[in-house]
Amino acid sequence: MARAIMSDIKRDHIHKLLSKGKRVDGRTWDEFRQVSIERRFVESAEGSARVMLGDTDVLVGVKIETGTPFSDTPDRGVLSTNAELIPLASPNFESGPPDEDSIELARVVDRGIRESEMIDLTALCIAPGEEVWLCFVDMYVLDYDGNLFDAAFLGAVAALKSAMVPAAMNGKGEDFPLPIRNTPISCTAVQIENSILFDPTLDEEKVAAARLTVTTDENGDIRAMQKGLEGSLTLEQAKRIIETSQRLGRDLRKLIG
Amino acid sequence: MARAIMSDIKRDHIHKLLSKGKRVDGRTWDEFRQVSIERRFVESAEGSARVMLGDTDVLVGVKIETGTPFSDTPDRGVLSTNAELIPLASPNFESGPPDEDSIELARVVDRGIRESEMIDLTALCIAPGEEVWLCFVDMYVLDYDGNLFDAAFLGAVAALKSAMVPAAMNGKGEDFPLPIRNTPISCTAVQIENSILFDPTLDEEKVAAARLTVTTDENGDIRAMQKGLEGSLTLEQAKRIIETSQRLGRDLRKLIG
Amino acid sequence: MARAIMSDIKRDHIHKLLSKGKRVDGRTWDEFRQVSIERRFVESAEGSARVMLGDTDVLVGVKIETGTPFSDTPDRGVLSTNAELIPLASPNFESGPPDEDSIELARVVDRGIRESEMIDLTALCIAPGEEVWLCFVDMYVLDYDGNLFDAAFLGAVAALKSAMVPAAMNGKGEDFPLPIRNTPISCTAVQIENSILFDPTLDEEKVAAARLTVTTDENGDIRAMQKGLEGSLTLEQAKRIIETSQRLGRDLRKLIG
Amino acid sequence: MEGKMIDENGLRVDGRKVDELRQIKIEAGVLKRADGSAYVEWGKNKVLAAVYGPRECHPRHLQDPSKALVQCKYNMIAFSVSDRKRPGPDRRSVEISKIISEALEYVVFTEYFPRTSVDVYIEILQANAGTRCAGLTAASVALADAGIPMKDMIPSVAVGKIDGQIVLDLCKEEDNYGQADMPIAIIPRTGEILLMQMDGHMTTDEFNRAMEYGFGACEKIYQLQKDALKRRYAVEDVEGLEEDVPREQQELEG
Amino acid sequence: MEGKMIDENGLRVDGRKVDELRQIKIEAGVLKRADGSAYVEWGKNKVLAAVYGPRECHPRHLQDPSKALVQCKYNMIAFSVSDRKRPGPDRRSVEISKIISEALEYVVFTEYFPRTSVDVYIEILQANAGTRCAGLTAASVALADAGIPMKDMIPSVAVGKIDGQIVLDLCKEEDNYGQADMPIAIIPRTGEILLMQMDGHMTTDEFNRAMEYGFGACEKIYQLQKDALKRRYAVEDVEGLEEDVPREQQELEG
Amino acid sequence: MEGKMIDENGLRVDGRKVDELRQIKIEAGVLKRADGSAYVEWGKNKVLAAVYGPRECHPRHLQDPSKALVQCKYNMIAFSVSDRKRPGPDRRSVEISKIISEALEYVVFTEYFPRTSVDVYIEILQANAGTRCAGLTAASVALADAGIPMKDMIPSVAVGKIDGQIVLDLCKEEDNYGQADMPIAIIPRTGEILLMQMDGHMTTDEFNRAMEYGFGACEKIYQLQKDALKRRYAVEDVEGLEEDVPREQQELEG
Repeated sequence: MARAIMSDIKRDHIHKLLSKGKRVDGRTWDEFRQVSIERRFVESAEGSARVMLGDTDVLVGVKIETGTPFSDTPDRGVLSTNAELIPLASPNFESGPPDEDSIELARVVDRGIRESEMIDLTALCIAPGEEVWLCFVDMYVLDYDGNLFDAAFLGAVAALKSAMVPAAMNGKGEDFPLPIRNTPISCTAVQIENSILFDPTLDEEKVAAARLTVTTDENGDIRAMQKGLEGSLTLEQAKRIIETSQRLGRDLRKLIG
Repeated sequence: MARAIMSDIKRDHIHKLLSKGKRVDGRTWDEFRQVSIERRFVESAEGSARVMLGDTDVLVGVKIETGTPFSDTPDRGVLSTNAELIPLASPNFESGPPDEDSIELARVVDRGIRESEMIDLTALCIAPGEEVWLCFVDMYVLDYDGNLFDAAFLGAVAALKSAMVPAAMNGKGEDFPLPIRNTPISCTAVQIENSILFDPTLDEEKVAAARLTVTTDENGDIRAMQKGLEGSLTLEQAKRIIETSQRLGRDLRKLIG
Repeated sequence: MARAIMSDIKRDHIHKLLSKGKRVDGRTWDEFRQVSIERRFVESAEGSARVMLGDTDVLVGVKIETGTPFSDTPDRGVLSTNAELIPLASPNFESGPPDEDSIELARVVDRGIRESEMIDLTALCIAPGEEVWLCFVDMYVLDYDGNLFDAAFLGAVAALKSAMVPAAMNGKGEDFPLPIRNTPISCTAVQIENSILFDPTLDEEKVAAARLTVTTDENGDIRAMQKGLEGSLTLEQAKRIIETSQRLGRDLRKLIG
Repeated sequence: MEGKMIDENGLRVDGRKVDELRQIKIEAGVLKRADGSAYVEWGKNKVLAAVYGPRECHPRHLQDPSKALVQCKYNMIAFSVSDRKRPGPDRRSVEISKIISEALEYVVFTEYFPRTSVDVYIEILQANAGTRCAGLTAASVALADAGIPMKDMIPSVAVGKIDGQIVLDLCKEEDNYGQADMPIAIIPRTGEILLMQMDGHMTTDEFNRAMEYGFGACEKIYQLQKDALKRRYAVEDVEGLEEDVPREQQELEG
Repeated sequence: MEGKMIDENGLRVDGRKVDELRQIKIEAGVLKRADGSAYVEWGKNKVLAAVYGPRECHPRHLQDPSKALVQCKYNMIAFSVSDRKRPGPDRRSVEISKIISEALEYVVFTEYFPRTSVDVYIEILQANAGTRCAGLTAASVALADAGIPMKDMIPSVAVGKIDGQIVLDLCKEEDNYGQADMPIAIIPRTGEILLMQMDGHMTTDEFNRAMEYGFGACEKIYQLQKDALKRRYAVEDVEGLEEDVPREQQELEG
Repeated sequence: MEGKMIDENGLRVDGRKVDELRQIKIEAGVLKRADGSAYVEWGKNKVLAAVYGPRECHPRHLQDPSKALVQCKYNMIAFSVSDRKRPGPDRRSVEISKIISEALEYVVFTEYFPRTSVDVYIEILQANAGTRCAGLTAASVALADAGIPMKDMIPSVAVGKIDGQIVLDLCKEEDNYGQADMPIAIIPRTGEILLMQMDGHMTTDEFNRAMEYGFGACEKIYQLQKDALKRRYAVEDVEGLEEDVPREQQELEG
């Protein structure tokens, strides 16, 4: 996706405020927007959550089916993560197969979940090498006002934590919750003229030079990172983002419960 | 497909005649063009028919193979209907995967056949849940002069009625005709400045506001309908089209035999 | 692919030399460029060869896996040939699925290998109707300076002759070389203003009227031919190309060993 | 299942009468980025519609120099149905997108905006029979919310047949065992039919009854559409100043 | 099957001699919408060809400012072969389309129509070996029927080898057990070869014999092509007035 | 595999120390057709990079009137890995192409060439862990070889964790059992980080150690990049006259 264009006036406005240490919406540099999470929004999904991060609105659903495992992990369930930047959510999103932006989003969320070992995939094996539970996480952006990474990640984690494995319907005993071992949280910051801003709005993203997403686990350890955009970060900036993510992650984790 | 453009002169000509209750080719409002049906045109198909409706020319073939049933209908054969608006047939048809016009055509024909229960799909089961007969109806438009819906439907019905299930070749006993229970007929009319015209030519379609296809069974009951185009129909117009379709359907059914 | 455009000056230069019986790089009409073959260039392939024909550079790899045979040849292994004209190799190659040029290239190479019965596919059957060896030949053009057909064919033949069937890894006994019965060679010539030139460079291809590729076996018999481009050949020209290909094939075969 | 879907009191599996609609909730202006939007809950259906435009038409060869194109994309999200649906359009959604586009094109004053496109996106978040009608109903409200000049809004509803009886607005459980399904969309003021499909088995009398039910229901749905818009405007009046800020910001973006 | 395909009298499975063509029927001007068309029955092959153009070339970046493009699409319909073929181009049809396009480009005076495209569509309705030759033969007639200025028509035929013998125009049964197949297309007047492919096993002598058979057969096919055009024009003379009406109507459409 | 990847002497499966790079060989200017190119052997990785441009940007709607686009395509060839990879981009290569494009865009003076595209192709001929870093390292050299004005070259390397220890430049065998992998790319002169990804499990201390190793290694790789370019120019000086001939020919092609 070509990055959306922004008027010079607006750009100058953001820069001018930043030079005074301020953000357009009055937040501090390390402050997230209002977060709301509505679990089980969609009944047809085994788990779901709708997350609002300010005006960014993401709906995540989890579908769980039986299927065959990958041949190199015969005793583990399968996690599959997909993101859809549907054109309903932004004038800059287009119809069609996932583009590089939705692929990056899906893969960054996927790595955060997978590398934190959030789900005990071994508990999703039914018959080794033959039948396992397949777990599809589909993330739909409904309204786009910046920081999709964190909104989608919160939605995915909340949806997974709300999900029941439909064992009864499949003749596999009683339904049970997805086996969750960890609650990872991702925090994303951007660098704009050497200022660091967490949870950027769309306008802030448009003027940002570099982006860093840091996913941490309950111990505060790093489980995944992704630097993005065409600009650079210094090592000090990276370290500051990591430390702040560890701190902010603790607060966000409480919201997920 | 963007609808083909037509010159104002020609459009005016059609409108002027219509205001006098006449059509360009001299037919009455409820009169079909000359219909010709050539069965078994293609030997490599299990059934086939080439239908000319005036200058509209459609070739339909039926291929029948063994395969697995859908999991929710383990004891029924499978019917699959596809339409190809190949660029040979019109300067406005383009190469490539089925567009919305060919998909609509295929689905309307499919519903007419399926909802009238024309084929006894239960008689196409070989081994429940394991092996059934798959029945592919492929409709190719060879020359396009309007009213593809009825030409394709006539072709599909004639081709299905001519089809033999290739049991011997598949080691399943003797060949037998496809089990047919009903002969549905579709009739299509367009509304042009509140006139109703059946079996529209391409020129009539170009100036039409709305289109209605009504598929009826041997009792005259309605089995499928599809309203199309960007214009409207009154309830009275709809009723008149339905009643006329029931009447015309009886005549067309005789051609199929 | 639209054929690349060439300046009139350069075109005239080639034509002028040709009228004196000369080629731009000083070769005779039936002389190949320097050929170099580097076998086993890629360790991750079961067989591979990198072929330089002058500045044309083609890398061919052979992957061998177990799989199911085609239903009409239950006791034979499967050969699958694919060519990729990757955009790294030429400003005129584009990303995306194989276009008509790469499909023609792959199919001409495939026919030469298949029709010469180079590989004993019956020796690649593991369990008739159930499991056979699948042999994928992938040809990547790395630098394009004309005559891809012969460079790719040489690469494919050399790669196949270097390939080991990975039986041990698949629990099917000891590894063994691909069963080779024949060493076919293809020779390609172009016609430019009624001159015949073998192994054309890219510049020569750009001004060529017609192209003929002749694949011969160890007896000098013809196993495959493909005429290309929008121009014509006389019967005499065709015969001369065939005879010369038989002769040149003997020399090239020695390089393959 | 014959005879089981309507009980001795004439009530259906969810307690409704034969000519009774499911509960319908319509909300206009629910999205920030879209030029217009609406959310519809219709029984267990959850549907979101958004409108962008009139805006430049892509691809350009589709541009019509005499009018705007109305291009609707109807889509079911992956987890809106019991078996996960692979993302991307299937043949069913292509057909539905086409007939909804045609219906909407009739009411939009397309000649006001030549060469442009009015893009309508319908996302089915949760599906429970009747999604195309809920989607078209939502799309009309979203168009109005976007301020697109139009003749009128289009309410839509399906009429079906179960246990040999004509029945309004089938829910999923009924639809699974239904004998006919007929989605329609009309302009209540003029009685014009803009969308009509049918599959199943109906006599002429049954068709007439079905149209009676359908026309009556569309009147009610139309009222709900208008109410949603009124509530939206009322809110705007109250919160006018606050709401204006983001609007101005959007203009700055050019 | 060695030795079974040609009997003691030198006759083939369908009774033909080794250098005998199957029955060929060519009809020009068989479609109404196309600018030119032809239908060919060749043994059990049934082939339809249509020509549109010269017309605007799409996509535009393919336009050649110095000449027209000749773009042929060869296609087998789904039920033209014993196992249903999935619609859409496969690798075989892409290759055949390319070599037929190249052959046709040679005879069309493309420099008369810069920036345009001459689109040729070949549909194989029923396939029985030799479809590319039948298709190219039909396409030539369709181009002439469309009034496209061209050097000459191109007849095409395949020569094969069965039971160790060179044999003209293999039918499907022969092709299944054939030892070689060589489709060619030539201009009989000049002897120029425009299409030539071969796969199988031939000695140089066999190749020479095959070319003899092929050149001879192309002369005959060329005559059939000319006859088809003559019949077409003869019909037009008689029915001239009637035929003119739709032509005028087409012009009215702009 | 815990505890088996590093032996009692602190040596790894291939005998390297924890902060030791694999053998790296860089060659510039290895392809004739490309405007710039480089070949990198990095342990058992074999990587080719080519640059075309600045040239007209396709599709045109992507053109930026203020600068050039840097469009990188990273691709693994079918037989570069142990299981054959189907040709064509997969999700992994789309993501890698994106982040490499972003890194390269930072160093190219894109504002010098508005509306154009600088196309970078990275082909992984043989893969053995760390291919994106080897690819980006090669791409920088290819850009320089193409004479594209740029701020600096970008060396890249991955740092990982095995047996609980931070380790530089994992090979495939280590990667299969690794506990973390962190590819980075920096500008050594300024210390700016242009690419950074991580997956696995690292404490903050481990991250700091990893960055130390990574920054140190990038210095060395940067030196190899510069050496490769120097060798390339040195060769050009000697063989200058010969080399000039094909260059002139290329110009003639327009």
